[in-house]
Amino acid sequence: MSDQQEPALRLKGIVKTFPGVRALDGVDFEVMPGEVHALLGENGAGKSTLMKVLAGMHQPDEGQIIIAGKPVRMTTPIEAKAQGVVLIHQELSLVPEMSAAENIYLGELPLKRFGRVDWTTLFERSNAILKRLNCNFRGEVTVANLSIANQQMVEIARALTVDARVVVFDEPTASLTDAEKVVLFEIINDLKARGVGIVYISHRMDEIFTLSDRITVLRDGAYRGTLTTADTDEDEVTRLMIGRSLDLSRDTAEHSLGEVVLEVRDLSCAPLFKKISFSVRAGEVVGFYGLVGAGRTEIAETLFGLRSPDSGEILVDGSPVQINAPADAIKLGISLVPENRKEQGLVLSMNCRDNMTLPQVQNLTTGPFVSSGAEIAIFDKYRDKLEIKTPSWRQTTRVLSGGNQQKIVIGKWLSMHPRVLIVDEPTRGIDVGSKSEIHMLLRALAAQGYAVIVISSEMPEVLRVSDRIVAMYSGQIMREFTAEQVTEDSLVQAISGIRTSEVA
Amino acid sequence: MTNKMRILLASCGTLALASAASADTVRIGITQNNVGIDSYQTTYERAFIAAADANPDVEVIVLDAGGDVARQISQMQDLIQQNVDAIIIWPTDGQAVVPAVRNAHRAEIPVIVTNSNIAEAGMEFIAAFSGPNNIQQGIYSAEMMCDALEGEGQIVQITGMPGYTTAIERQQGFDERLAEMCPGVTQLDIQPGDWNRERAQRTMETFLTRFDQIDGVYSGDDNMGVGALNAAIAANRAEGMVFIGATNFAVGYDAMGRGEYWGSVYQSPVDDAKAALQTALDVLAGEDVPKLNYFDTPKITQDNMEEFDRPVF
Amino acid sequence: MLLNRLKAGGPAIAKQGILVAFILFMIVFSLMSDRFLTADNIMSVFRQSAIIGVMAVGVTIVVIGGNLDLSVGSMLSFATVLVVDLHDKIGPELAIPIMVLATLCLGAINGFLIGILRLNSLIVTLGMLSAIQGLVLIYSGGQNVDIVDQRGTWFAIFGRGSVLGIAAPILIFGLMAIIFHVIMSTMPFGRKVYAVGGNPTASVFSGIPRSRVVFTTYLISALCVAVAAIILGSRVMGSQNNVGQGYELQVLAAVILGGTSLLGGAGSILKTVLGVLMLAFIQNGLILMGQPYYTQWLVTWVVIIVAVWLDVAAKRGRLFSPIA
Amino acid sequence: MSNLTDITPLRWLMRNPIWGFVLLVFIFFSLMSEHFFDYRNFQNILVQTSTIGLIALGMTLVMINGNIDLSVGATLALAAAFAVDVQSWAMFATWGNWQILPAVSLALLVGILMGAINGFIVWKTGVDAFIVTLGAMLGIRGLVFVYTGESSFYAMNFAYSDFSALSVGPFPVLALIFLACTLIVHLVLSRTVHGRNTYAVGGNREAAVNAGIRVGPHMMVNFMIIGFLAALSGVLLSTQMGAATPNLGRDYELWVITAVVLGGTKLTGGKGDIIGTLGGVLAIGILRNGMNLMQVPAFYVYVILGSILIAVLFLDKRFNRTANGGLRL
Repeated sequence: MSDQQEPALRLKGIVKTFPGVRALDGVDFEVMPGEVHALLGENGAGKSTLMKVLAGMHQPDEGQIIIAGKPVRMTTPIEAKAQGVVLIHQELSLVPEMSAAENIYLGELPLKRFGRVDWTTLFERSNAILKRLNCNFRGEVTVANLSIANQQMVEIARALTVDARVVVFDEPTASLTDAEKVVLFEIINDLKARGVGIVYISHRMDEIFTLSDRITVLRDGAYRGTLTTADTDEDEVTRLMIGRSLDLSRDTAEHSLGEVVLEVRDLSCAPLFKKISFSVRAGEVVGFYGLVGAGRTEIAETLFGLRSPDSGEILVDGSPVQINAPADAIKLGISLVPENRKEQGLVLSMNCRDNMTLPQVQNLTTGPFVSSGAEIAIFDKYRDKLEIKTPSWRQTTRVLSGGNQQKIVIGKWLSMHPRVLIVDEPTRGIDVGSKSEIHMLLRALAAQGYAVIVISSEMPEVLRVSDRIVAMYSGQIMREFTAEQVTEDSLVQAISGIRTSEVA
Repeated sequence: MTNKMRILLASCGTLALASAASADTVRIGITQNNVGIDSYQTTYERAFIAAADANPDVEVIVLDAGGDVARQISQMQDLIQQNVDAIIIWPTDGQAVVPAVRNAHRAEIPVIVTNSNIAEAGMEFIAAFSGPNNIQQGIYSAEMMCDALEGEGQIVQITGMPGYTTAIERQQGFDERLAEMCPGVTQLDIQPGDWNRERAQRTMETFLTRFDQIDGVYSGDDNMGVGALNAAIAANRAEGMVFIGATNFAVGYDAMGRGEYWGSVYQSPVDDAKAALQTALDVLAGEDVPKLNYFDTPKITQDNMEEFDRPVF
Repeated sequence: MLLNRLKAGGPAIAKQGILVAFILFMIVFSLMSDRFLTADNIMSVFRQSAIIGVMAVGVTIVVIGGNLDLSVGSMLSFATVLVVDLHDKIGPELAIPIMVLATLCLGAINGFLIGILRLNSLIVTLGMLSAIQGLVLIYSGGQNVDIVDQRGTWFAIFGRGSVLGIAAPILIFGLMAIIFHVIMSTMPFGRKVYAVGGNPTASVFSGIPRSRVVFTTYLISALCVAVAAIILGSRVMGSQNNVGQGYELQVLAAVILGGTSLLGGAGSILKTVLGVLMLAFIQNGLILMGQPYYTQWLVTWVVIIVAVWLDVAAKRGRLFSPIA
Repeated sequence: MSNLTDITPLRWLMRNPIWGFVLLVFIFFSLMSEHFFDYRNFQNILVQTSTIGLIALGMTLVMINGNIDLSVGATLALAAAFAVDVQSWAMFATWGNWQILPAVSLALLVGILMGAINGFIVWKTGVDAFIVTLGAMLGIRGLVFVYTGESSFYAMNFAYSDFSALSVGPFPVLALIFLACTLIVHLVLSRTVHGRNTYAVGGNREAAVNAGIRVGPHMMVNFMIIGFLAALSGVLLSTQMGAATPNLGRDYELWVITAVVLGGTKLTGGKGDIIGTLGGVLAIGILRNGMNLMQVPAFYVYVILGSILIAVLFLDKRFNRTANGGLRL
């Protein structure tokens, strides 16, 4: 970055307070044209608030926003966009029943007289954008019929409707697989080459180090510093972010493996997966790695009684079992921590304790009444064990951080003393500090004798926690690796459907 | 083969007969107010169908508006569309059906209004009205109330469903006659009971709390009157209280027999229905029918109740 | 920080919006009419609200479970007509159980369509509202039904009797409210209803039999209607075919006024009781003040919106909605 | 603007099962009643359908928004009362037939105002529209009774009720107004920015906010549209009656919602269209008309309508099952 160049966007001393909270406390930030500037911070550090200020959804109480040298005021997202600032949201912000083109131009559909939509122009322009993004679908398609990755593309296409100066990506890869990420990174590099300033928010260190030029860190709403990516490393960034170092190495402490607890033989459920066979031993962590849609979640759901398999056998402790409902699975000691915490894992309106004891509430009774004492005992035990940070069991789970929410879900199943714990995307949307805690927890659980299955789309995660890794592609198991055998290359090949000779 | 032929011929014969017969029968359509809301209307409907069945020359199309004016207007349209010989209408609203009646009149279908009359503006379009005189019934009730209280006292009134003609007319007749006949009787309050015994009971309970002295209660029909009576008995205040209703129901008749209920207006749905059908037939026969055919709805009190049969509803 | 306190479910007076509103109303009415705060009047209002109250208990549970029940009005007509009609034909000792069973069957149909087949509850119960009204009319042939011997039947105790000076309907209402409050707040079943209403998917992922729970809420709703029908039939000793018409909306209004969220997962039976009493006191108070009956509709309009608004505002920590 | 590619009639019917149903009952009644398949009967059906139909048009917008309006029946009654009463105001006494003009205008304005009140409350308080309009349903009915003093108003002027009997060529004017409104609302919903935003707000409110759509005022406009249409429906109904009754429109909200849901609009918002709604109101209109002509006893009509509603809902769920891939939830 040459110094004489004007920043594409500059924030000076931004302060934003909400009743009782100082969400942003004098934050400075700038992004140069043609630069990828990563913004880092734990959940609650103020990233989202900063982004909303940028997108015109919040007004800062103090400070200045300077675009191309001129101070501006932006009171609506439309105004922000007109200034060339575009925000790509973390949660997909699309209307499923509308066409891709309408979604791309949502809020600013081209007009004819009498408020009519100018369909010709709309489709022309949006198709041009989609073409530029190498998308293999057209603007006329209804968004609900698109895959998640393509929906993400629609989201990204919004950035190209104006001559963007700055594009903000808020966790864009949260729902993308590695292969899809590659496409996204190409787009970002393309934007960059055209002199657009990119703000990139992510929890994933590997992405940040591949992609960014500079890194700015926020903590507790305050600016902590800006680093040049080439001159720093993960450890320094992490320390800036959470105030301490993290042990990122794999826990190699050996513990003995027990008997096979769960075995699956030729399990099929067309068209989701076919002929799946694997086994898990007590004390073992088996990682399932593959693209979204490879059938991993669906296998977990089948094991948990949420789907009926077409054929095949499930054996627990060597004897075949029938699992027709989650209650059956629970009885057999199989637990599932689902991939979508908020939709599948928790009843957000309920408090921590009630969520944790939900599966066994029928049995926690004295007489006909739920025994509050027994419930609190369970909650206290797992709060301590899992180090859940919450002021009281009365706290509704809605307000907890992602990491603590995930621990409540894990605690819910541990308190049932399962034999097999299936964990689907355990750290999605969870910040770096909590992520590493959850990884250590999974290892520790295995050491205590649980059979653990971890489903993940993040390679570092699978590599860190697993004793064995099962690679899946399109509903089939491609290969199994032991932790010693596995290399990143062979793993990527396996999940892309490339069969290699079975060499160690 | 021959068998089949015979059957075919036979059925042709019946068909021919049937159509020959239908040339002489008259088709009369009726659209009622709200069958099922109370026994009066249901009994009316049964009596009407029974009367029609008894007459081989009459074919009836029986419809019910469910209390909805708009639906009644649709039904009028449907009946005009079928080109019936005459239409009998029990107006859901005396005012609002006038244009529909006018349309029938224009289509040269005679309209007979039954039970409660339509508004003045519509009188020129109807062939005849047949039914009780609701205003007169209100007047009767007021007179009975006056007699019972001997011209002095405080009363409350529980009316039918607000906004419906019958309720409005009875209240009107009662209020006017009472004011004129015995100024010594004051009306403390008027609240609706929606033709519903339980709601009337609740209304009466509130009256009882609110007023220390209630000498008489006028209810828009006996069903509500008995509800009011129940409330007074439960509060131990029924003694000496005068209950007067209208449309004598079986429950009211029985209460009268026990001496708890003072009086009512005797109105037979069977007479009502028969009168309506007969009026329609008279009109169709070209007879000179008077515009207003009120059938008699006498006062019924504890004193003369032996003269009347116990109502069937 | 107030925001956090409110969110955390801490004790805040604003959360008790309905209670505050209730007390305010009682004060205003007692100033306007000296009859209002008399023992007689209060007892009479309690007694009058018993029927709606018992039904509201059932509907609250359905709503906490994330559904609606608009069929309770015509179900009440059905149950009342049935029990009164059978009373004189086969005697109350058989009439009551048969009526309860028949009403539970209707509840089971609701439960099957909504709980098992997962059809939308608003539309299903709307359809049932119409269908059951038709059933009642077909059953009774459109005739009113009456109990002839009103004084001599023990059936009278439910609507007209009293224990220790407290009218039976009040006792039944109180008992139903307490029983179901205890079930909902302290028993496993209650916990499951809250869970299913709060997040049906997560409940299934926790091994809760969602279909069965929803099914059961409709059975409870039907049971409450049956109990209400016993009070109503006994109180009136007769029934019209449309006796329950419009009750569904009054009941729903009471439930909403009690702060139960239509989204499911939150609500309380005791607060519903407050909602029921508040509506009853509004009606009663306005009549005592000599207002025409339609004034109560206008007042109810304002009260419902203000009460729910305060409730919603307390939950989000600001008075006005943040949406632009 | 859904998929433009390969829509066969069969697939279209699968997506709009209500039109299949309309076709079915149409054929059924044509065979069963000699009076049904008749040009004049079709006119009747259209006129009878127009009342519920007009409101259903507005309800479609409001429900696609993810809201609901239970107060339409009361609004209809209030507008009808104004339309009839204002004609007789002394200040318009010399206007002759023109006195209808201010009366109708005022009635429509009142409807828009009621809608605006509902919309404003929903916008500013964030209280669920179901609750807001449930309150308004009682309150506006209260206003009707305050205004009318419990009795019916009637129009002195027969010109007013003659309007309802007018025809343009073979089409009754009431049916024409309904069809014209249907076309307009259809175009608004499918072709204009406001209409497209209606889907956006209902389909993903967060996304709509992010895209800079002013959700609050947007919803308020739709409430004003339904207020207007309910008032128009009330005015047209009052021309058929030459009068306005205070109980007019009771329970209409339930039938309107039924029709709209039958037409495939989702209660959760984001999905639905006017073509489906037209099918929904016609289905109810034809059923009612046909059952009248066949003299189905009133008691059975309730059962039949209720059962059909549930059955169509069931079939719709079968045909348009959302793809959760056989997950047992």
